[in-house]
Amino acid sequence: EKTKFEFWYGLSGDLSERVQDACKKFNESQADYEIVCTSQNGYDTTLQNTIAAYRAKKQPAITQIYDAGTLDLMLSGAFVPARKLMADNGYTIDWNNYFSGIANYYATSTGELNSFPFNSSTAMFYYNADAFQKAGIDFKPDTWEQVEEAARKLKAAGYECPLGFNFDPWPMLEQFSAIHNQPIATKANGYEGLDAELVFNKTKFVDHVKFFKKMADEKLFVVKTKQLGMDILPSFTSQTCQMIQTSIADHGTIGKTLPEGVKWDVAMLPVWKSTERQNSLVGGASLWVMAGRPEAEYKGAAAFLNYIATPEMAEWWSTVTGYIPVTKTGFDAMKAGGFYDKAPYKGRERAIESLAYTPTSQNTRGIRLGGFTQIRKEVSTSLEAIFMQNADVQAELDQAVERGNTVLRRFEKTYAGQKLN
Amino acid sequence: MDKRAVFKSWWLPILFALPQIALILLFFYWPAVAVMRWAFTLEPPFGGAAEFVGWANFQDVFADPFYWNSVGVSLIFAFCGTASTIVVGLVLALAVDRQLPGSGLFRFLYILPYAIAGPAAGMAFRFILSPERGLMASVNAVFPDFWNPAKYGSHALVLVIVIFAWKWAGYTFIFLLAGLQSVPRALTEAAAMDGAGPIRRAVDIQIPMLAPTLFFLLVIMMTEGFVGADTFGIVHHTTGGGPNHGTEVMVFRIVDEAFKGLNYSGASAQSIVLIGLIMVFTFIQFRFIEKRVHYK
Amino acid sequence: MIQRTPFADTFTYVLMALGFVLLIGPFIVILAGASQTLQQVNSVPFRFVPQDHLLENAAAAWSRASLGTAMMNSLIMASLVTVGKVALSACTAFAIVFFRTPLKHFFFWMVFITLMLPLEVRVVPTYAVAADLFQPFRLLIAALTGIEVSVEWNLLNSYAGLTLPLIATATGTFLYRQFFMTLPDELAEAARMDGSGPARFFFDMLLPLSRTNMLALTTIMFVYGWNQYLWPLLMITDPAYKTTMMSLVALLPSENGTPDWNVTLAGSLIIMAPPLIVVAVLQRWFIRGLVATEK
Amino acid sequence: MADIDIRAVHKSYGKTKTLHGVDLSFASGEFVVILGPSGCGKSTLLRMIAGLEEITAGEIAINGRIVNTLEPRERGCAMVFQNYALYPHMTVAGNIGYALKVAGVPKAERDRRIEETAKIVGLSDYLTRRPAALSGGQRQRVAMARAIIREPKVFLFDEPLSNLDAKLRVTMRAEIRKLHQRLSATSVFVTHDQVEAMTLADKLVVMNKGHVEQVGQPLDIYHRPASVFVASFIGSPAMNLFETRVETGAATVRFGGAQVPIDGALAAQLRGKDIIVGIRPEQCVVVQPGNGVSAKVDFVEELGSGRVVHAEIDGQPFAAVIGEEMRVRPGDRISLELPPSQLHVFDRDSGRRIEFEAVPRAPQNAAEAPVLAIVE
Amino acid sequence: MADIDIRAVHKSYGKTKTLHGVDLSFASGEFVVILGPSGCGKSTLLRMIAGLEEITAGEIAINGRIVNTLEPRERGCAMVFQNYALYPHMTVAGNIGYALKVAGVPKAERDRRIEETAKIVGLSDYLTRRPAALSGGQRQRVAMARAIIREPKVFLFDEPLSNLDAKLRVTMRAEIRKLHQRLSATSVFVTHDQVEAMTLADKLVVMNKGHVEQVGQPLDIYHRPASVFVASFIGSPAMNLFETRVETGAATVRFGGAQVPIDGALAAQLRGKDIIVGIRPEQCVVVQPGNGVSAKVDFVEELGSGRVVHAEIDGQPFAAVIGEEMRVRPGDRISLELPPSQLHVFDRDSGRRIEFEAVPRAPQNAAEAPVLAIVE
Ligand SMILES: Nc1ncnc2c1ncn2[C@@H]1O[C@H](COP(=O)(O)OP(=O)(O)OP(=O)(O)O)[C@@H](O)[C@H]1O
Ligand SMILES: Nc1ncnc2c1ncn2[C@@H]1O[C@H](COP(=O)(O)OP(=O)(O)OP(=O)(O)O)[C@@H](O)[C@H]1O
Ligand SMILES: O=P(O)(O)OC[C@H](O)CO
Ligand SMILES: [Mg+2]
Ligand SMILES: [Mg+2]
Repeated sequence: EKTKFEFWYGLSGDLSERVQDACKKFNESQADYEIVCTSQNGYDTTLQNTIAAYRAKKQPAITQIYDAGTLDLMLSGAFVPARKLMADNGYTIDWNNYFSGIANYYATSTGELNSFPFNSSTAMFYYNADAFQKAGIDFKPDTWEQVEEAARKLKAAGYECPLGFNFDPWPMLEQFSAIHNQPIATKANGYEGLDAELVFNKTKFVDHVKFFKKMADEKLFVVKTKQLGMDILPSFTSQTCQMIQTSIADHGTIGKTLPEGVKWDVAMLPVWKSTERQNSLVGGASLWVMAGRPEAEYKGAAAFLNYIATPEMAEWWSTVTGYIPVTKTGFDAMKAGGFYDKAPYKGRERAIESLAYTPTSQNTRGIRLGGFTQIRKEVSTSLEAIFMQNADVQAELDQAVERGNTVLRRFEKTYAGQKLN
Repeated sequence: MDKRAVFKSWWLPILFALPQIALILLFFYWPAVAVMRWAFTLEPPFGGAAEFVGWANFQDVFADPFYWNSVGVSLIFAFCGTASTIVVGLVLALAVDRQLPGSGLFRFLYILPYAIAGPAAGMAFRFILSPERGLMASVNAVFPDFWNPAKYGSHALVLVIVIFAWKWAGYTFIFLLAGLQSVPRALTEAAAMDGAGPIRRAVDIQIPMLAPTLFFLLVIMMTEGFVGADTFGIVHHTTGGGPNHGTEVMVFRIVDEAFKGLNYSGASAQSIVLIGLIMVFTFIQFRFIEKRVHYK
Repeated sequence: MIQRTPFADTFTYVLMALGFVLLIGPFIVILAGASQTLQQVNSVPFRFVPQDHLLENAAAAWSRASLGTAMMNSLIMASLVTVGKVALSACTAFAIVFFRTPLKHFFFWMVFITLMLPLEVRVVPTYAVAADLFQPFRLLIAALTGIEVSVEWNLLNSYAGLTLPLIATATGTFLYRQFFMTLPDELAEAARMDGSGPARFFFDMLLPLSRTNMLALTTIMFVYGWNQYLWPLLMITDPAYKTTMMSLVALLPSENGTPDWNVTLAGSLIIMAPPLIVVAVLQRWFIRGLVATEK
Repeated sequence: MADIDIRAVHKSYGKTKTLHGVDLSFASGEFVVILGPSGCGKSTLLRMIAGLEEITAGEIAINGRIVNTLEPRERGCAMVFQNYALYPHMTVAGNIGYALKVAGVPKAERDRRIEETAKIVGLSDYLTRRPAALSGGQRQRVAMARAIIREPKVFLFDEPLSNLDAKLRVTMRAEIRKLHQRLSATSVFVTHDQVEAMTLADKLVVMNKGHVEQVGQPLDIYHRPASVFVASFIGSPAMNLFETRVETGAATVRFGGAQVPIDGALAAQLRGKDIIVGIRPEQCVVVQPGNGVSAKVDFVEELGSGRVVHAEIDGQPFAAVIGEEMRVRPGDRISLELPPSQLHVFDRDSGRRIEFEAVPRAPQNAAEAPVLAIVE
Repeated sequence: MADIDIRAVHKSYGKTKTLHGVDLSFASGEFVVILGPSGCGKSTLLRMIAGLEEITAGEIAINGRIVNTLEPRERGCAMVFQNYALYPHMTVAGNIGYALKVAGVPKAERDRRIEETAKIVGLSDYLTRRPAALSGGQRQRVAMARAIIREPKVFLFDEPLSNLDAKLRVTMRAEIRKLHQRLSATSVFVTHDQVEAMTLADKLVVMNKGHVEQVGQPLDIYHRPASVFVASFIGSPAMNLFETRVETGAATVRFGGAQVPIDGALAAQLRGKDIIVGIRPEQCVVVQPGNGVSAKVDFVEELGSGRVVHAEIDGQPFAAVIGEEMRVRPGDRISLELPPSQLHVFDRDSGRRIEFEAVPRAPQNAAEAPVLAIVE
């Protein structure tokens, strides 16, 4: 009789299928355990369901929590630290093999990993090279000034939507702040204490939003959301919009979805001219092992985590998705194998380049804020108000900060007495 | 409310009522107690020791402009939803009550939307009233942004109210028709003899006679609008509370706050306020409106 | 009545036709959309004429949202809610109406209040209860005896969890109560004179007499059960228990961009069908039930 | 004030025929009572006059004008409904004045007329009340006032008293009569209560199963019922009726072991005919045993003011009203005389009356009119 | 067959008292009718006998056994309800046999008895019908059969005829009476219809406001009502009653411009007392003008079999029954004699009867009993 244990994850659609494949591979690879993998259709619902299930003592053995939920988990006391789990079950892992940029996001101040980096990404800039060519653009959009120029040219060439964007704060606020070395919150984006306060209403981010607003008003940048009928990804793959910023995870999907023969490319997120580019933040999610499961399940969980960390699996995973390899050896192996030179995968190495562009600073290590899901929601609400209802940029961002701080203060109070480690 | 004829056993009623009473205690009162407890503590998302904070959660709730926004949205939703269902139901009931040939078929058809779940209706209407396709596309082609619920909160609110009204108009219709049909025929005949034509009769006799039914529907639909299952389903599935909190009704906000915001305490405080509101409404309705509607 | 009111009659038909367009129009749009091809459904202006692609669209929807399991689960859920509610309500109403016990009014109000607070308002703690059904009892026992019992019963991802909290409200009880109140006192008295005890009266008289009400309640509860949205959404994480309302999300045009509303609409048509059929078929009783709950 | 002509009026609801050709004509100012058992079509007829029911065939004329297609409001009729049909949401004044309001009569004028009318029916003190706060009799009065204020040419009443208790019924009966005298409109009053019909009518119309059975003055109808139906319907206890055949020899019938003579001018023509003979219980006379028809007493009903003997003659039930002084007990045999002048004879096939002498009238001699006899 | 003793029985619903000490005793086999206006507590009393209502104080014994705490089924009573309370979902047979079914009587035996009982009430052909498919009279019979089949010692009837139309009521009245004679159970019959009460009762109990006003034989009660209430409640048209004071000189009262003598043994004692005098309309005699009490005719009601003059005396309404031969018209003045022997006198304070001569009985001389007079 195999020991069954559950794994909940947030990826959906195509990426969900790949997770299922991984699960199947694992189940076939050994005879002792059976992993049951369930998509919860979204990162936020996974966090939500995990919490609900934990309260109900029905939590899965492993759950996939996105970057934004990291601190929520860390303080919950509801998990088994990664290092402990592996040690207890007799696996030796080279914890230093993880890219430090990735590990930092999920590790304690002492560098101890609580969860397993699994599907890591960062935000990238995609553009339609065919359109660029037709509009007579002969440069790569490295800076926002260039993006603007490209947008104008595209518009002039008759493209209705030069750049599509939505209100997702991840690329717009988080990644932008990192690469421009701007803080999102005090206390090193929260790494140094629960009493951190949001500050993004006083950074370059404000100008950035104003710039977007101006572009949007000139119809150079166009809002594309699900509610409006088409999100940015389909807007790019349907060639409605010629530039978008989204996760490297979508690289695979874009390649598969754009019609055969369309030339497109991916670049690091643009920076403002005369800015010193910093490393971007790691995105995606990590795998947490939940406390309170029967001992036998942990053996299986450890086996699974060990399995997917093997170089072969890491390579497979990065191949079939756009996610980057999380270990140095994995990356090196793939690079050596010429993976990044081949057509469909070409360009993905730029994600790692972006992640590793500089050593991490206070502003680029990651974000360690409680209730960050809610804060993201406040930000996107503000962005929505700015772009859809013509609300005042500064006022809206002030409000997002104020409301975000309320969330932080409540979180601080809820976990009063707890220390960040 | 008492029946004269009763049986005397004391244990039998307990036995008969026990299953439901147990369920109600377990799934209604016990959770209600929990709501109370959480409203006065800071409940950590993953559980564990919760700190007593007194009225702080309520203060937070009341200090939050978006909370008041949701109260306003809920009020508009409930009032407009109620008003439109009742008006549509009333007009149709008056029409069908004239019993012209074929009206039976209409009666049969009008109730059908009631069978449809809010979310399913929401999905259908998302298509039907989508700004880029369906009906509104043609209008938008002439007047850009004439209709864009993804952009304008007001449009979105209209959209969810339309869905609500669509689903519930058949329901009020049935009640009002039944009410009309229980108006003694002699009354309308008397009015006819007194010289009143069909419209005059509707206004002078039939509608006033419907007052008890209208009152009942007012209470039911207001409650439904405030806390009904469909209200949440429609909003959640159609607009997700947006754009920019434009359709964030109270129930939606509570669920969102609890499960997305992981703020069980704030959500509980909001629940309690909502419960209080419902009670106040019900009380007002009974106290001030009902008095005027009963003739017998 | 002799009436020469051609104007009023025409006006009435116009109103009824307008009502038809407003209330039934959407069904026609859904049907039309659901039977068109991808190109047709996206053409502007929309064409209201149904085409002949309904079956293929339905099939696509069926597999995309795994409607097979979902329909089955919804059917089970709606049926359980219906049966449970019908049975329990009759029993409770009987206890409330036909006995004069000291607790009667207390029970009555206890049940009545539940009418005002639907699941949506108390969903968070209800979830907690469903997760650990015996918690209150454990607390009670612990408080009374100091003994910590460790029995647990978890209702998440189960049919019991899907249905029990929905059964725990008073709508049905009230329908029955209203009906029982309209029965003449003499009926019970005659039965008593004939030597029948309360239980016998319940089974010999009340149940057969309330057939109409049962059908009404069946309709109402089936629709209610089938259309549940929030509760399963929170409660079910195991796809084996997914209900149709939950598969709606999967039916929305995928984010890869193909606006295949034809499939979406076909799927929603499938999901709408069972309660629609129930209402259409049981309409007569259903209406009677609705109207009876009023007074 | 108007006369009403009803000519060959038929009414069908779908396939069921309710009225089969009714011909009636009511003179201006007459108080007409339509009497008949439940379901005979009284209300239907009344409602056709009012314009509340379509006329399937035939025509109705009010004051010579054919009203078949006129709407109710155009006919100048006012109606008092069985359950009054008061507007429960309006005050008494509102109820009374509604017709004027609809007609656009200015408020001041309206108020004046409301008060006037309320005075007539004695409701002046109740004008601001709602119908719910009135007693049965008062509601009845409001219904009347509502009709009066319109100064209709025709007053229609559909069993307006049947919801009142026995005592109030008597009072209201009197009031309606008085009102009619005062307003002198033509009144058509529908009832199934024969006492009401007898006491109110100038002209009584007896209906049965959609036909008019008899039209005439109440006492005429009482004394000369035109058919078996009318005979049995009017009078309480009901007229005794028995089927028999006239002897071929003498114009007598055998009954209860005796020969009962059928006399009168036409009696001879009846010989050998199948007939139905009727006699009212009040007209039977108890005689010395052996002298008349022999009856076996079943039981006796004491009414206080008199007693009804329920007996059996030839196996058929037979009732007779007797004085209190006679001691009669169940099982007794008594002899009854059936005065030939009081006999009613009907054709057995058609059920129609056979007129065989002038008019069988009330007793004319002093001996039969006892109360006055003492005085004279 | 059982006798019933009701001793000092009280009933309160919460704080409202409904019965204030009722003492009655019914002999075995008696047909007792309880008569009273609506709300006087008739049903309550009946239901207490049946065991459907708790007894607040006092006791009820059936056949000597106190039944206060017995369940209905243990009392051996059967009840026929006003609206019959038939089980609408069962056939006639099912209704009739339900008691036996509950008692566990085997099917064959049950069917036999159902058929037997159905035969008694004439329902044999309807056994498989549902109550909804029966006429009023048939339903009534089912209700009776349901009671009969249990072979009860006591039959209880709660206004079982009030839902029937006038004609059927008369028929069913007779049937109930016959049935009682046949089954010889003790029957208690509640009604507010005085005709029903008079014609059915062996013993009549008149109730008012939770008290027993009078118990006795129907005719006794008619002729010697024990109180103003009984006097006005029994008899139709109702007894004329007027408040007056006995002259201090002669034992007369002034009325309608005349001196009406109050004679009899105790009359002298009444001098100067406030009393209420009553006389039944049937007992008033029209005399030559100037000879008696003067009355102004309001209107006359023709009943066919007689007429009722509604007049006014001293501003109070007054009714008199007169023969048909007199021509009286509204507005006429007539003179009435009020025979002293027919006067009823009541104490004005207590409303109780003052017995001032043996018994004011029905007229005893031939002149006043006209019908028989002819014969003799
Ligand atoms: N709307 C209708 N549809 C079909 N049949 C009808 C309708 N109205 C009346 N009838 C039938 O017509 C017949 C006469 O009805 P009508 O109401 O005139 O009787 P009625 O003499 O007034 O009786 P009642 O004394 O009971 O009021 C009845 O048999 C009745 O069933
Ligand atoms: N269950 C009850 N609770 C309170 N009061 C009651 C109840 N039942 C009867 N009463 C009151 O007791 C009084 C007597 O009622 P009861 O039914 O005995 O009258 P009744 O003489 O049978 O009248 P009716 O002729 O109308 O049937 C009434 O005033 C009634 O309102
Ligand atoms: O789309 P992914 O998986 O790269 O994740 C993006 C963000 O990190 C989510 O918070
Ligand atoms: Mg009628
Ligand atoms: Mg009663």
